[in-house]
Amino acid sequence: MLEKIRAELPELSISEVSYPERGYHLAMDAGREQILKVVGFFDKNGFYLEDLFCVDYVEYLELVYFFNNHCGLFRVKTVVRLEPDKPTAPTISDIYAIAHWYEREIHEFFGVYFENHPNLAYLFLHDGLDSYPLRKGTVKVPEEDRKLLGSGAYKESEDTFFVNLGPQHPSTHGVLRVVIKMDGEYILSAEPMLGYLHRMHEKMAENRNYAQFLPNPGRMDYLSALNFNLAYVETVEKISGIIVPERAQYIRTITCELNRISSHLLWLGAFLADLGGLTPFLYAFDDRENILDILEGVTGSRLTYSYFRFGGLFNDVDEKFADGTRAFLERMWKRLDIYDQLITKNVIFINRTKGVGILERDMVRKFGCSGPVIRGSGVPFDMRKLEPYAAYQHTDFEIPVAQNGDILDRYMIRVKEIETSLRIIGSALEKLPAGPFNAEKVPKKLKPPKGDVYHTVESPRGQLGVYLVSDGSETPHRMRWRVPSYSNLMTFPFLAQGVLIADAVAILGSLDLVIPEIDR
Amino acid sequence: MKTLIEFYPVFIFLLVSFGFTVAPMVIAFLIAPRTSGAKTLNTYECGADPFGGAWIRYASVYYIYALIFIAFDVDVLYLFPLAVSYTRGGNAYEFYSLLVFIALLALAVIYAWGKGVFTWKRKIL
Amino acid sequence: MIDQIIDIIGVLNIRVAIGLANVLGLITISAMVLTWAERKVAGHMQRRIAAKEVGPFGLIQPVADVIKLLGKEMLTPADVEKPLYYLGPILIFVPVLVSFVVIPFDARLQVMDVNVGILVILAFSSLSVLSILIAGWGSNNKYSLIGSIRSVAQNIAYEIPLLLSLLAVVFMSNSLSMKEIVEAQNDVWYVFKQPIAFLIFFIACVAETNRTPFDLPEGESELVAGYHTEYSGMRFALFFLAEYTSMLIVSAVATTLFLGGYKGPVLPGVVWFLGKTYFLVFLMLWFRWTFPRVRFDQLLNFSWKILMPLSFLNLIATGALLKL
Amino acid sequence: MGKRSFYLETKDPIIKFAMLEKVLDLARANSLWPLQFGLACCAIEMMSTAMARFDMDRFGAGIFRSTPRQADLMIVSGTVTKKMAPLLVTLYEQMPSPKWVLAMGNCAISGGPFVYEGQYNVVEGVDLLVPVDVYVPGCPPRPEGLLEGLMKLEEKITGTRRFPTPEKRW
Repeated sequence: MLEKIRAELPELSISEVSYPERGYHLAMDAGREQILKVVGFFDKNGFYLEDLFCVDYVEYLELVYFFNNHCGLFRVKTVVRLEPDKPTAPTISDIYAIAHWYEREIHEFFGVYFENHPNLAYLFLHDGLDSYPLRKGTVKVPEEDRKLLGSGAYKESEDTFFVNLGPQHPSTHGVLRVVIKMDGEYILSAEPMLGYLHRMHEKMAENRNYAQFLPNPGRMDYLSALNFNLAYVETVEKISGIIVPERAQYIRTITCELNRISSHLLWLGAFLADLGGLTPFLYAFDDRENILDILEGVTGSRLTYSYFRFGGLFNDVDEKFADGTRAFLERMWKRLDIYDQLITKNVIFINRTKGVGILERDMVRKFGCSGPVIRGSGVPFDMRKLEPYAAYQHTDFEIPVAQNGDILDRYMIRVKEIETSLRIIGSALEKLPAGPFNAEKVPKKLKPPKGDVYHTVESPRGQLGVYLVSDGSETPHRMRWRVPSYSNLMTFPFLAQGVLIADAVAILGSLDLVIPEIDR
Repeated sequence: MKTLIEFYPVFIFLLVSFGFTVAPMVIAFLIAPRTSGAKTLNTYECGADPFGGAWIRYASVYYIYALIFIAFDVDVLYLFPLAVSYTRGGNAYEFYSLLVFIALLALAVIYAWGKGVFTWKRKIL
Repeated sequence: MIDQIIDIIGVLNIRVAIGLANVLGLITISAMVLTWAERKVAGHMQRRIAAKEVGPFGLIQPVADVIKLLGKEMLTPADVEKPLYYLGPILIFVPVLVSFVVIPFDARLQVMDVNVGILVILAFSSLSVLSILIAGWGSNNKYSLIGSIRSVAQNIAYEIPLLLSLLAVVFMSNSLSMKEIVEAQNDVWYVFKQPIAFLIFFIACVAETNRTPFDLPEGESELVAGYHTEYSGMRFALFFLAEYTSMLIVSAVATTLFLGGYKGPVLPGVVWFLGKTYFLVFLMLWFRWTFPRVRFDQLLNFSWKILMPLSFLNLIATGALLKL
Repeated sequence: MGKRSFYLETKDPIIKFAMLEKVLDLARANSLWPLQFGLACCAIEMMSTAMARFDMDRFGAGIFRSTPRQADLMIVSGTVTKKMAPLLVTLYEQMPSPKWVLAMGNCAISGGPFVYEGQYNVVEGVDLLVPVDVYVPGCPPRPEGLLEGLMKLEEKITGTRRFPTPEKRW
């Protein structure tokens, strides 16, 4: 692969990078002119745009493009330098559709202008702001750009009308607002409006030291707080080279899988409530309460955990946890066929979900989706297999994949993933080694060496990536969270086009969105 | 021949039901506190301000359904007298007239079915 | 002494007065019982105890709800069509109450034995859809508009199977009066002679009263609260009340036509009648907590493509069998 | 956001006498219909309070109405951002008159973990926007905490408490 890139793009300075320390294979410096050629090359070779964001190094701004491949793991970092006063860059939203939103986000947080971008309006922030928040110094927003902020005027046309599937709506779990243009019962176009729960996690990361930021990942995605915790902790361990003992690895795997099951169960209930059936919600929460009891015994909290520490865990796991988990495993296997009878064999459920909201394979690459959404369309892309972390390489499990990518397949995959997680927990529980649960000498005031690192973890919604730039001080210079729901949501306007409103609500439910994760 | 007067219980029930609905509303009007905020009387649309009113030309896909319904409902009324005076055994022409009538009625549904009225395809622009 | 009073007031007037008191009492009590039953049935089906703290078994919970709704402010949004908005909740309750005139609770417990009883009920049952349309259009809210247009389409789709399955019974009983239909079911109930017609009739009834799995007009997960989105306080309570009373009426008609009304071996007629009616109402409550909601075109196609041909065949089969 | 941006005056009903108000308040306390309005992590705890194990419906508060027109109680469960603030105020105003607000979680009480100098997007406390009746601290508060908040609200409405408060041991 490297020779092909060298052959194709000779004039770029390409440097080989050791994957175990830095998390990516190749680093490339492209100028503002060549970036379109580079992106075109990667698009031709089947790469997807994993992440696109900006880092502010005060003297210059750095646009970072991450490319990766769904089939084989080969992560390439491409960097474009921009001067800080009036940064402009060419847009790539016509090549990769997800870039449309990434570029709008960079524009409102850093003030980078993208030429011929279709709609460079604000996505997250409200209009009352007069400076670019994530820039190091305070950089005023120039006056004539304030008019750019208006997020699209919606004018009534002849017989179509606009409806707010608004922040307070039973089917948008949380505060997602979708403005739908409807013609009778059909939806012509849907445009999500985000930012109603933007809680400034990335800005907070820049003025807190590493230990103080520990509770934040848990609040980013509260349904699978442990996976987000794991992503943050493992990134810091990777950059500062801390070795985690074997026992802590296994306990991390078990607790993360338990958290994954509880997240899938909550999704199951909420998805069925979108389709009108209210009883599965109560049954799913019944099992979820069991998991919360087990995890509460160990971590101390029910929902927003911060149980992992750099180099290990907060406290060890006692025998009660192991027995509780084993009891839960048996009970859950029996409960799964209750769900089977109540939901999977329900004729109305099948008619509502079969052949609805089909996501083709190539559309998945354009949006860079991940998780059950992409595995529903036939691509076996799972971080636990591609980049094994914690103790996943010691446990054998296979990834459930379905072929035709409609809502029923995404539902079946999530149910099968619950079974896979049960198997992982079972095998990890037997192989749980004794020994210390914390690395020895981890300094209180962690000062990782200068440099950057990229680390990914498989959250229940998909591929979760953390890009950390450390300048040797106590506080991170820049921390970027690549969240799966952000790209999964981007497929909604295309899936919901020309579909009945009842199907659009079902599609929205099948994407399993968690809004604070999107708004960060 | 029963004149309309004979059905006066029905009218009494109408009046009483009218009273039965208006009375609680009057009570509620009297004993409920009142507030008025800036946006209290705006139409509700998930918290956001609605884009334009809701009195628009609503492209009703069900117009064709209404046409078939009218064709049906009027004809079914013919079956009522036939049903009441349907004699057991004896002359079979009543059954044949019923058969022919229903066959003609079914034609409307079959025609609509063939024309694809009942399949709602996805509208890709 | 009694007979002077009778011929002063006239037998029919007394019958109407008693009938009126009986019906109003039944409606208020049944509304309370049904709200309580819905929450309790929902609770126990979902493995939880519902409404336990207020009164012995949560029995006073519906009373608390009604009094709270009485004490609630009735907001009238600004850009709403005032006459239509006010008429909506009133008009929805009128037809439901009036159809109690012809329902035979017992051999002699019937307000008025109209000889075209079924037509009266059908006429008034299609009136309640009109009020939903008025309420939806009047409240000038996009969600209510979609909800009310859906309820009209749903109602006309399920009117025809209702009529045709009704006709199958009239073919057997050769009379439209409710009392005679019940008398005709003396030896064997029509549900055994006409199983398919009963099935179609019951499905169409569930659709007429907008209950799950056909509760699209107020599908709360899509249209927030469907046609009664803009209604608050007592007006919303009337929609709530009308839905439960129409559930009662619809199952009362089903019992009269198919389950032999007040016919029953030992117990008095009224107990049999109310027992069967409330069993059918329990079935509707059961549906609500097991089925998800049907999509709208599936709902229409289910009626036009499946229920209607089925009721045609059933009618022809009845006609043929009666001739042999 | 400064002082509360509006003053919502509540006019008294036409007929008002002590006995009627007592009965109405008792009925209102026993059937508080919350608005289906979950913002963030506290919404998940609110959901598990409404579910089988903790079951808010025992106190008549189980019916979650999705439109503000039919809700009595607005449970603000999560962080209120500056973009969400005007919409929250609209929802509060659209609720009919005897209405209460329960601020659930530290974010709703005072902005919670997201308050630091130079923060640009979180409203520090929902009582800057709407008059709050009961505060339930916690991040997120346990379902028992929310139920206790409900009891406190019922005590505020009727003056009498449903269950005796657990005696204080220290």
